[in-house]
Amino acid sequence: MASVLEIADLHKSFGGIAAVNGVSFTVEEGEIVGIIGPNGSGKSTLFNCVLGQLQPTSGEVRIDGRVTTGMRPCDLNALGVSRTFQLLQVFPELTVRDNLIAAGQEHCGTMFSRLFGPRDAGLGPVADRMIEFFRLSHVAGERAGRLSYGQQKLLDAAMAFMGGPRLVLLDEPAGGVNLTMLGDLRERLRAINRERRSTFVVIEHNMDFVMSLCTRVLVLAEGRIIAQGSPDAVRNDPKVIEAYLGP
Amino acid sequence: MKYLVKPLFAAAIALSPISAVAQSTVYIPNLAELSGAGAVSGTNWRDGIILAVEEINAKGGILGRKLDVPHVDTQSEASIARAQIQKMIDNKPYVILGPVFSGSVLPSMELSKAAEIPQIMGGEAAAITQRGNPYIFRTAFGQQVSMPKIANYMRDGVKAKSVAVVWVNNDFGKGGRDAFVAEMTKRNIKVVADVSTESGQVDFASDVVKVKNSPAEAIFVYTNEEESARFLREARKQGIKVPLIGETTLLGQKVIELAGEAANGVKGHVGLTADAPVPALQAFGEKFKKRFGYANDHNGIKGYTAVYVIKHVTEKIGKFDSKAFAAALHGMTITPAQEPGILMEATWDKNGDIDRQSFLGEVVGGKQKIVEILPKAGL
Amino acid sequence: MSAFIQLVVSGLATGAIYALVAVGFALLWQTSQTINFAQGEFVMVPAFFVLVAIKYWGFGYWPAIAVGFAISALLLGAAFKGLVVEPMLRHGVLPLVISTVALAILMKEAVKDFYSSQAQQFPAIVEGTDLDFLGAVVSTQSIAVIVVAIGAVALLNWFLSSTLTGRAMQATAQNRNVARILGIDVERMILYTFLINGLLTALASFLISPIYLAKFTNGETLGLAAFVAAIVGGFNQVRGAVLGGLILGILDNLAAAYVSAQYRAAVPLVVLVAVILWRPQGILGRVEERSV
Amino acid sequence: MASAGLVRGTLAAVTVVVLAAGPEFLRPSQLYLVSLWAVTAIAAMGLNLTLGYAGQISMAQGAFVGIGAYTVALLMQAGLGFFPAFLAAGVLCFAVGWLLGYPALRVQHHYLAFVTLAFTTLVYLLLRNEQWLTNGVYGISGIQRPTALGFAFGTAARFYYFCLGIMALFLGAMWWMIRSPWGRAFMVLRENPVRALSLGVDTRRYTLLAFAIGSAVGGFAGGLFAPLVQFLEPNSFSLGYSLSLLLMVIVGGAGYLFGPLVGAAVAILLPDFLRFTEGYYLLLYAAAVMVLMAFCPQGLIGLSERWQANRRARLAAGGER
Repeated sequence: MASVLEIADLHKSFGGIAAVNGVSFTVEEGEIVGIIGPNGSGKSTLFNCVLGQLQPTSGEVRIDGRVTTGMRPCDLNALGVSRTFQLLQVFPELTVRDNLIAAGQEHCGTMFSRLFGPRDAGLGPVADRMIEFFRLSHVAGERAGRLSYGQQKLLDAAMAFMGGPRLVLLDEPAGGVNLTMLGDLRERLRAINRERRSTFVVIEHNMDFVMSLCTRVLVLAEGRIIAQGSPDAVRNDPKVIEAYLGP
Repeated sequence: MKYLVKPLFAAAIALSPISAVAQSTVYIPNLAELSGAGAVSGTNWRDGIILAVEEINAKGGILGRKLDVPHVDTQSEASIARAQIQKMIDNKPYVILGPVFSGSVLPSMELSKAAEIPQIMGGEAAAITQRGNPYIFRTAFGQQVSMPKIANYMRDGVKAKSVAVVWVNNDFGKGGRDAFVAEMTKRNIKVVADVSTESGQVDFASDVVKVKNSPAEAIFVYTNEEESARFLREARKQGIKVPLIGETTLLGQKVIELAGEAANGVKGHVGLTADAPVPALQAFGEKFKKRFGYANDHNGIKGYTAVYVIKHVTEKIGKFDSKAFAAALHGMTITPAQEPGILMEATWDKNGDIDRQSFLGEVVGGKQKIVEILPKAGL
Repeated sequence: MSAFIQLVVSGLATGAIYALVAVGFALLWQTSQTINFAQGEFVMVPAFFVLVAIKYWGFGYWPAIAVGFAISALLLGAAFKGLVVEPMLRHGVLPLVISTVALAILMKEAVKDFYSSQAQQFPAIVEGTDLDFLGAVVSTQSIAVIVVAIGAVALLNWFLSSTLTGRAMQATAQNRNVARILGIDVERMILYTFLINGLLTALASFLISPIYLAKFTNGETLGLAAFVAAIVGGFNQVRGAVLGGLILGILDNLAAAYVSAQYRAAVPLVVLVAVILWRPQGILGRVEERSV
Repeated sequence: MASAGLVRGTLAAVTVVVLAAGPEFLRPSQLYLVSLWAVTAIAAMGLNLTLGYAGQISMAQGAFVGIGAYTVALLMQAGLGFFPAFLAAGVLCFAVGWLLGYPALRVQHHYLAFVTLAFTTLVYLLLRNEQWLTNGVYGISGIQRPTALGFAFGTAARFYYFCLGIMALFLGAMWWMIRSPWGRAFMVLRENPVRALSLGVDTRRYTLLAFAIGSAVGGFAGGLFAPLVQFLEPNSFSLGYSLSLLLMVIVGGAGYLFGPLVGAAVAILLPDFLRFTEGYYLLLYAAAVMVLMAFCPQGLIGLSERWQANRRARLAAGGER
C-alpha cells in the first residue's frame, strides 16, 4: 500500500531565490511527523506547495499514491487532506458551531443536496461531538471572533478535523497558546490520531510540544532536509544544532 | 423592521383624509427639470411660470381664485417624473404644467390622460402628439414642425447640397437628428457626416475633426446648451469655415454667453426668442431679466405663456373644468389682443400641436439678431 | 494626417488634466489605501471656490486663485483626511468607498443647490490664441494646460525623490511600519499627501474650467477618467499615472474619431478591464507582494 | 430578554398588517411608491447576497435590473406572457452574472469594483445605442401589467399586492438559502476565502454562484420594474442607479436579511415623508450616509443591534447592582 504522503524532489523558488530546494520524504499512515527548522527555512512554503496554495517550481506530491501536484486546495481537501494555518484562520462572524459545520459541509452530499437538504448538511451531531471533544461547549453559540485566542486556536484545529481527513497538516498549532491549553491540544491531537488513524504533519517551534507529540521529526534548513529521525536522535544531531545556532 | 413601520404609520396619520383643496385657490402643479441634465431648461421654464403666476395673482387670479403652483423636480429622470406626476394627480390638479424633457413627458402623459387632466408641457419630441392623447398640449414646435423649417432654410437660405449633423445622444438630440435626416432626404440633400456626441461631453476635438474632414457645406448642431458652447469653441479653434446652423438652442442666450466670440456667425431657426422684433417678447425679456437677474431663453417664454393659456381658456369656458379645458383648447387660436400674456398669436390643433410665427436668426457681435420672420406653418 | 495630429494634440491636453487627477488619486491610494470616488468632484469644486471669491468677495483673478488653492488644501486636503478618511480607516476599504461615493453626491448637490445648476464661464490664465502645429490647430490655452500640468508633475516628482520630506513620504507609502521605525512622522506625511492631492485637483480645476466651463456635473466624467488612467498606468507609480492619463486622453479622441462615437465611452473601459485582468499592476506598476 | 423577540414579532406582524391594509389608506401615488420600494428592495436583496453575504463588491446591480426590465418588456412585446418573460429575465441575468463573476476570480476589492463599474457603463451604452433592439433613447412604453389565472393586476392596488407578494417570496427564499449550507459557504467566502478553500469550499464555484444568483435576483426585480413603471429608458439604468443600490445595501446593513428592505425604504419611502427637505434630500442623505459609515459601517440594522446590545448590557449591569 502506498504511503499517505510522498514528496519527491520538491522545488519552489521566488524570483530566483529557492525557498524549498529539493525536499523528498514520505509519511506513513498513522504517523505524527514534526517539521522543525529556523525561521525562513521553507517550512510554510513547503506546506503551501503540498496543499495547492502555491504551485511548486518542480517536483511531485503524491497522496495515497496519487499525484496531486498543482491541484486546488479544495480538491485536495476532498481527497481527505486538511490543514491549519500559521496565523489564526477562523470565520469570526460565524458561531463556533457554524464554523465547524462550514468546515465539514462540503464533504456531505452534492451541491444540489446541500441546497435542498438539511440546513446543517447533517453535520449537527458531528459538530456537537467535536465541540465537546475540544471542550468548547460553553461557547458553542458565540461568534468565533469573540473567543479568546487559545479558544480560537482550538477551534481552528477542530475545524481541520471536521471533514474526517486522512492527513492533516498543522502549521504551528501551539503558537501563542498558554500552557494549560497546550496540554489539552496535545492530548486531543493524540486522541484523534489514536482513534481515527489520522496522519499528522506538524510544523512547530515549540520543541517540547514537538518532541512530546511526534513520532518522527524532520529538520529543514535553507530549503533542504538536513536531518530526520526520532525526536531524541534529532535533538542531539550536531547539524541541527548548527542550523539553529549558526556556524 | 421598525424603520419601515414608523413612516407608514406617519403616512396613515398625516395623509388619510385629503382636505378638499381650498376654494380660494386653484391647484396647478409644475413638474420640471430643476436638477440633472435638464436643469438649465427646467429652471428657465419654472421662472417663466413664476413670473406669470405672480402677475396673474397680483391682479386677483383667474375667475377670482389665486393660482397655487408648486414646483416639483424630476431630477431630469423619467421614473421620478412619473412618480411625481402620480403624486400631483392624487391632489386633483386643474391643469399640470411641464415637464420640459420629452423623455419625462412620454411616461408621465399616460397618467394625466388616464386622470383626464390637461398637461401643458415643453417637450419637443415628435412622438408626444402622435399618440392621440387629447390631454397633452405643446408650448413650442414639435420636432416634426421645426425640422422642416430648418430643412427649408438649408435648401433655400444656405443652399447646401451636403450637410453634417452633430447631435447629442439623448432623446432630444436623437429625435431631432432623426427628423432632420428624414427632411434632408426629402430635399435631396446629402448627410455626409452623422456625429453622435455625449451629454456632458467636454472635449469635442474628434467631433470637429470629423465634420471638418467631411465635404459638408453646412453643419447642423443639435445639442444641449453647454455642449453647444463647447462645440462652437472647438469648431472656431479648428477653423471651421462652413456655416454652423442651429435650431433655437444654438442661438440661445446661454450658448452665446458660454461660447463667447465663438458663437458669432451662427445661424438658424429660432422658435421663440426674447430678441425677436416683437415688442411683447422684448418687453417680456426685460421683465424676466429684472425679476431673475439673467436673460431668459425660449423655455422661459414657454413657461410664461403656458400659464396665460390656462388663464385665457378658463376665462373663456367660465369654470374650472379640466375636461372642458382640454376640449376648448383644441383648435383654439389665442391672439395677444385677446390675451396680452400669450405674447404671440398661437393656434393649437386637435393633437395639441402649437403653430405660430417663428424666426430666422443669426448671432452678431455676441447678440442674437432676427433676420426674418417665418409665417405660421398652417397645420 | 493633420487630423490625426489634431486628435493627438487635443488628446494630450485633456490627458494632461487626467494625469494630474490620476496622480493625486494614486498618491492617496499609496499612502492611505483611500479609493476616492469623489476625485472627479474634487476637480469640479475648486473652480466654484474661485468663482465665489470673484463674484461675492470681489477678489481679482490671482487673489481668487490663491484663495481657491487655500480652500482646496484645507477642505479637500486636511478636512477630507480628518473628517472622512480617518474615522473610516479602521473599518476597511468598503465603507470608505461608500463614504466617498456619498461625498461625491454631497459635493454635486451642494454646488447645485448653493451656487448654480448652470454651466459657468471661468476666467483663463492666458488669452486663447490659436497656433498652427504641423497642420493642426493648437490653442495657447491647451499648450498652457500641458506645460503647467507636466511642470506640476515634474515638480512633484522632484519633491518626492529629492527632498527629505518627499523621500519620507515615499517611505511612508511603501511601508508605513518601517517608516515609523525609521522615525518618520507618518501621520504628517499622510497629511502632506492629502494636501498635495487637494492642490493637484485644484490646479486641474483651474486649468480645465476655462476651456470646459464650470458645472456641477463635470466631475462625473473626470473622476472615472482618473480611475482608469491610474489603473491603466499603474496604481503605485506617479509615472504610471501620468502615462495612463496621457494614453487615455489620446485614446478617447482616437476612439471617437475612428472606432465609434456612440461607443466612445466604452473604449477606455474595455482597456481598463483588459489591464485589470491581464496586468493588474498597470503598465508601469510594480507587482504588489501578496502573502498567502 | 424574552421581550426583545416579542417586540420584534409584534413589529413584524404590525408591518404585515399595515402593508396589507395599504390600499385602504394610501393614495395611488403612495401605492406606487411602496410598490417601487418592494421592487427596489428585491434588487438590493440580490446585491446583498453578492456583497453582504459573499463579500464580492459589485457596482453592476443596476445594470442587471436594466437587463431584466428590458428582457421582460421586449419579450412581452414579442407576444410572450408576463410569467415566461419574467422567468427568462432571471435566467438571462443568472447567465450574465455568472460570466461577470469570472473577473472576481482574478481580482478583488477596488479592482473588482472597477470591472463591474465598467460593465454597468457598457450595458448602458448597449441599451442606448442598439436601437433596433431596445428602441434606444426613445425608450419602451406601454408595458402591460401581468394577468395571472385570469386575474389582472392592472390597477395600482392590485399591482401593489403583486409586488409585495413577490418581494415576500424572494425574502423567504433568501432567508431559506442563507440558512442552507450554500449560505454558510457564501459567508465563509466573505470571511476568509483562503481558509474556506483549504476546507474544501470550492470558492471559485461559490463566487460565480454568488454573482449569478445575486444578478438573477436583480433581473427578477427588473422584470417587475418594467410593468410597474411601464416605461423604460436607458438612463434609468446608468451607473448612478447601481451606485444608489449599493448605498441602499450598505445603509440598511450588508449581510443582514432585512438590510436591503431598510436601505430601500430610506432611499425611496423616506423622501416622501420628509417633504420639507424637498430639493435638499439628496444632500442630507449623502451627509447622513457619511456619518453612518464613520460610526457604524454595519448600517442601520447594525446600529439598532448595537443599541439593543448596549441596552441589554446596561440592564444587566443595573440588575447586578
